[in-house]
Amino acid sequence: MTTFTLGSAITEGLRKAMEADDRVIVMGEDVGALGGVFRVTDGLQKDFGDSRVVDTPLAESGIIGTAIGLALRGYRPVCEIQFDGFVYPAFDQIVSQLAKIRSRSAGSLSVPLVIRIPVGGGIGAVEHHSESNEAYFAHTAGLRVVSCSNPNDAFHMIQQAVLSDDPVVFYEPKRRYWDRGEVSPVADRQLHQAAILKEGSDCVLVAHGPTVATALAASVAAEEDGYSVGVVDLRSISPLDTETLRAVAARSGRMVVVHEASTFMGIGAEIAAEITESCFFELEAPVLRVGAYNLPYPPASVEDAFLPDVDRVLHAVERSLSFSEER
Amino acid sequence: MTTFTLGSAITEGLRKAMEADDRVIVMGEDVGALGGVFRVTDGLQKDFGDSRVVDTPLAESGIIGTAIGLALRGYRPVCEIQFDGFVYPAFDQIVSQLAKIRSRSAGSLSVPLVIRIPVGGGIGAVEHHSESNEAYFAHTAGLRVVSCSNPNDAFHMIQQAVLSDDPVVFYEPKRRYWDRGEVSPVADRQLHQAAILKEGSDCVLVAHGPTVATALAASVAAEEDGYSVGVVDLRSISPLDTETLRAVAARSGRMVVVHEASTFMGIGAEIAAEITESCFFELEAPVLRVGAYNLPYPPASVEDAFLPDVDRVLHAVERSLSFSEER
Amino acid sequence: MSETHRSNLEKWLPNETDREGQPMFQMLAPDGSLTTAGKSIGVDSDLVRGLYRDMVLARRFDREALSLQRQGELSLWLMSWGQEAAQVGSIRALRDSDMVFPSYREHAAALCRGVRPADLMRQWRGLAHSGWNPADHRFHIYSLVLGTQTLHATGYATGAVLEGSDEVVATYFGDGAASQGDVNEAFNWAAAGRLPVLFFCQNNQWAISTPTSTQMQTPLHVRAAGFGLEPYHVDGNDVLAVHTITGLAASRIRDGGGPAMIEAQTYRFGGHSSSDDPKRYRSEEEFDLWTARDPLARVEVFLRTSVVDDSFFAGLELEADELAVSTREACKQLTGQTLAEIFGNVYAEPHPLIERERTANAAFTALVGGDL
Amino acid sequence: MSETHRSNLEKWLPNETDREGQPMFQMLAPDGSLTTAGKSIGVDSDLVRGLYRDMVLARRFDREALSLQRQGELSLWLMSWGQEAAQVGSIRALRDSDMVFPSYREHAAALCRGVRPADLMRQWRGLAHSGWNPADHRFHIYSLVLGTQTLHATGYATGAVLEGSDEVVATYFGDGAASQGDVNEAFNWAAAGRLPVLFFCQNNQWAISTPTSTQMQTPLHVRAAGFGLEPYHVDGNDVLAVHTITGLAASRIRDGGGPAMIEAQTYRFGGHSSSDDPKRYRSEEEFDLWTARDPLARVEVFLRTSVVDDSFFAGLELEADELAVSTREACKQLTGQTLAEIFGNVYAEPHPLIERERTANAAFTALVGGDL
Ligand SMILES: Cc1ncc(C[n+]2csc(CCOP(=O)(O)OP(=O)(O)O)c2C)c(N)n1
Ligand SMILES: Cc1ncc(C[n+]2csc(CCOP(=O)(O)OP(=O)(O)O)c2C)c(N)n1
Ligand SMILES: [Mg+2]
Ligand SMILES: [Mg+2]
Repeated sequence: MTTFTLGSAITEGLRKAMEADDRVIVMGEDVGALGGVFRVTDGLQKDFGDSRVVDTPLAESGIIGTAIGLALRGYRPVCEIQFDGFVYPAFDQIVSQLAKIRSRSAGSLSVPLVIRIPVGGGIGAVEHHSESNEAYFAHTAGLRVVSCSNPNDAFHMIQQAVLSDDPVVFYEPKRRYWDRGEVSPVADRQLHQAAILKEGSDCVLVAHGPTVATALAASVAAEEDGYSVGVVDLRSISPLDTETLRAVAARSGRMVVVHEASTFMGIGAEIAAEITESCFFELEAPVLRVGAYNLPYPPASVEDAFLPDVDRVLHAVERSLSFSEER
Repeated sequence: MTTFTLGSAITEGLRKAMEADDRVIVMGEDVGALGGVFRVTDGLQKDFGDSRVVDTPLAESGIIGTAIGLALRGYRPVCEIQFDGFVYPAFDQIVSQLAKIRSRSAGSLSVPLVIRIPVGGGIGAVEHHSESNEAYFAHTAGLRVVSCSNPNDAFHMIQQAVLSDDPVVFYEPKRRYWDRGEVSPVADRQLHQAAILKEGSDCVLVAHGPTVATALAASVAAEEDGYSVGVVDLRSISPLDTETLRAVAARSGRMVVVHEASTFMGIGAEIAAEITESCFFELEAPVLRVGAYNLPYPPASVEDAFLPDVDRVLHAVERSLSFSEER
Repeated sequence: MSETHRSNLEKWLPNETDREGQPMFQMLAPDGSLTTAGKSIGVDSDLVRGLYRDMVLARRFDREALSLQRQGELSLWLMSWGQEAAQVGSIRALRDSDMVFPSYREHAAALCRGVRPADLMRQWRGLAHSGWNPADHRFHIYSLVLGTQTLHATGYATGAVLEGSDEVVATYFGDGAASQGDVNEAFNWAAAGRLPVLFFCQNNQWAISTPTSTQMQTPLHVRAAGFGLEPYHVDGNDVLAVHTITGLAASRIRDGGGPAMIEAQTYRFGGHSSSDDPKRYRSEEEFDLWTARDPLARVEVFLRTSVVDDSFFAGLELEADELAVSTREACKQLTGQTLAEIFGNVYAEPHPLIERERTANAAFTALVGGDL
Repeated sequence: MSETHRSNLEKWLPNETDREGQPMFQMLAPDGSLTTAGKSIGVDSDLVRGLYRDMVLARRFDREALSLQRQGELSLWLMSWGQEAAQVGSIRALRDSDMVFPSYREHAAALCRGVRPADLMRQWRGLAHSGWNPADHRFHIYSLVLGTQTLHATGYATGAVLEGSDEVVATYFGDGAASQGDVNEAFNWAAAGRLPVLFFCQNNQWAISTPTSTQMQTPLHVRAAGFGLEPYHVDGNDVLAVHTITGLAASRIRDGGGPAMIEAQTYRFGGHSSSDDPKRYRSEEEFDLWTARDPLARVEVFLRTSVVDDSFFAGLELEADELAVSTREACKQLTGQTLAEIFGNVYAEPHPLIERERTANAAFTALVGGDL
């Protein structure tokens, strides 16, 4: 096993995907000579040439719209959106075109296209550079939305995303780009499957992308207080691996969902509604949500208080545990 | 009391708002001589002139972007988006600009702007003309999202929306435009308040816009089967009137949310998560959701089977009731 | 097309002016007489007959579809009435292998590409979101979100360059759509990359109730030139002029001349759609003015006074009648997918939520089939 | 500006050509000598001194801000280094009452509008999303989502027309932003409505690592003309030329001449931001080539060889040093809002969810203040 940072694991995954299929084209703003602002495409243009690693004009709708045209021709474009907050100009091309072409054509056209989005906060960035917008795309039928939390997943999931014949929104947790980890040669699960990172009998934490590390840390802290708290990494936000979620919820009876996006209408709401319906009699407490407050992402100076951290997660776990006591 | 169709009630509400404040400007595609494709602005250009009722170039981002400029100058623009499916080109201007200008300026700038969107299906329309996209905007902090279901609310809510110093996304239920109803001279509640249309001891239905009539019909049908089923009209989707929702959920112990949008990540998920957390011990059954299936809006020939109807609502009510029996 | 032939043609354009005094290209005057350019460039009578036939059949089909809508057989219809020359003249000047990304009113062009009347009506009968497989006709499905298809065409053309193919990728859009960011991004993207895209705007003077004057300050072909697209301005109701210009533009693109934009001046004789009432926003005078420029009438005059005899018209009349009948029958026989089938359209790969809802829907359908 | 004065100026432009041979306007050559146009138009020495002072102070402030970033006092800084003439020359030619919608690099322009150094750094120290109240300076907050502000300016200008005001609404954006749909929609919207908008593009040759040649086929002012905007092309490193052209364009707009677009050729001497390394994508040669066109150097030469004595420079040096010191102090004294306060920024009217979370957050903060 070799170790990679999460960012370089994606670079290597992209390299493998491009070697395996010359219809794979990487495109976006500054992905060529610069290698992207996070250097995720670093070296790819040197190795594959500027017709397969393309610096585009500065227009997100144009990036996705032209990539759709390429995909309709049989290519498999991988588009980079420079920062989460800059995907919105492409929103129509993503939700009305990309997501729908297959169903609009009654299944006769497929658009294998990956949209890579560095996501989330915690890096002290200025406005529009720290957003978590997965809920918009998860609510859009026709898209798949995935989120990687560690180098091994990053390496395999990006390749699985490129191989998928469906459009995939691929989230990369900015503040974890530099996390190191081992990368195994073969993928251990499919793109839409969640991963149980830790079993827990008292409560289970559900997280994705940047908050998985937060959940793991909280779980350790909870152990010191004598609680067994499990951790599930969603990996796929749409579709959700409800089977796995139901199983862990049924076992522990308590669940807390942790994500960076605002809680209101966030993925935590869907999980809570879904799990409550399917595990109503097994739940000892309502599924609780820990997310950002329902404000536009604030200035960096207060982002630590804004984002869910170990303390807020532990607080939610305690609230969850307190329910049955009341009963 | 005079009676109006829902559509003409909005026309009258707009007229009142324009008479009350000459900074109110109506703008959009074909809102002038044509009066809009649904004739909601019919006659307004004749009465207020073409500098206050403006036919714009055909560009949604331009419509919202320039309206923001007008609002920054002290005007109160009311923008019409011709159909739900055509709001996405303006998505960036709405979620990154309109929704955030106030918080970005630490509260020093306000952008009183109303976006009117004819919404939903059931009118046998072609693609992109039947969508329910309230979840995208409800998940966006900085916006208010409201939905009217009857002429009286339409008349008063549009005026309250125009009076609000916050940006408001105002949904108009297409298939109810021609419903007639009485309009009272004064508003009976504030913009963000839900309305309990009917109390119910066995279960309560929560709906908004086009599905309120569906819920009322289902409640009548349920009565014939001997069940007392209440109905709440949300009216405001963001913020939610959780106080009212909690009260009715606690009273009946069972709640079913009905909307036209896909259930996955829809407003029903938020209500289920929120109510389960706050009424965990009062609930006899999980909050259930009845919405569209998680597909892009299908061809009109199958929309009746796609949209939640009385049967599907009753089915959900029965499922809800069946829970406690199991217990 | 040879270099010399091209420059021969080029020296003729523009030779006429439109209502705003904008120079534009014309070969066949509204009265059916050839312009000087028309005379010296010359016309192939077989070609004219073919183009005329295409237009007559397209108009008849369109009229039949509208009457089907009036009788409730179609939920909506967007008429191509009046724009036959712009569509037929352009599509016939392209190779059948050239990919086309239409908007939603290109019925005449679609018919020329062999799209069956039934397939053209499927979407408007509410049975589907599209009617044909683009691969069968090198004609993409209609795009109703204005202007989006121009970016798809631009990306598709990028692929052509990567493969060193000499194809031209054409895309149709309207005067109103030209105000959308996407169309302008496509202009810029294609120009910056010198991609083999042919942008074809049918300027039919109106976007629903909004006149072109509200949309733009300068003629669209002037704007396009500013981006670095090779601009052409043509009488869109003159099928010969449109055919010549499109052939010229396409050959230039094929030879690596970079993207081009053709603005065809035409008119939407009908309402925006079957549910629109144009009387609310435009005058009888304007309608009459454009009727005098009818794209079919002038060709009929030209043909009658020159190359063909009555039997040609009689035969064509008959053919059109048959098309109308078969169109009507085909329309009524159209069937769509069931919701159960539609669950299979959304994703290429397995999707748990879709599977679950497919099952739930089946169970529910069975249930309500019985008693609730 | 009088009609005659205007036409006097107009006959001089364009008088030079840029690297691509595009005609552009210049008054002060890189070597500090006046061009023929410069000579005949003439220069007001007080004005030159004032503009030079603005540029020197702006550059010194920018340099200080960058060093503050290097020392960790700012989290990020986007340098205006090299673009002083484009910004100072343009903003000084507008009336203080003309509203301005900047992008995010317009520090020199902001300083001219009286925005305090501290307020300019607030956002980049991570304390806020903006630094000042636009009403105080007729200078809108920075827009980081590229091009969006051009539509805001266009809408703002619509209001000016409604009120019959003779103000000009100016908006700054970059060569890269010009590829966005929003900017092109704004060009078209302003042109179609003949709105009093002055679009000012600082073409600094780069959009992060992407050269202008990747963004567009034709010069931006050529594209703008295609839309119907009055186009101007100027040496953006010649503060006199920029000032003259902007004055010209503004007076034309004020007199109802319709919107205009100025493309100013300049260069971003630094990286895109404090975290960018331009060596990855551009050459030393290019940097040197533009250093020879430094916007300050040429004015200094001009001033030394003509109007002013050393005391002026000594005094200015002193003033700049003081600005640097006060900037540094002000930066360190900056404070931001607490999260608790930020809950109050989002909505103008009561909002139950905000209230609930504000309370929850307060309770939680109290809690973790103590022991969890
Ligand atoms: C993005 C978008 N906005 C609005 C509409 C609604 N709409 C449908 S057709 C139309 C007018 C289009 O005019 P034009 O582009 O000139 O094409 P034409 O109908 O004249 O052929 C409008 C506003 C749409 N389909 N897409
Ligand atoms: C919509 C959007 N996409 C991407 C970005 C990321 N980004 C920030 S600055 C920049 C380059 C801008 O270049 P230009 O417009 O020439 O302005 P300059 O930085 O040269 O002043 C990019 C791509 C952004 N801010 N907004
Ligand atoms: Mg049109
Ligand atoms: Mg630049």
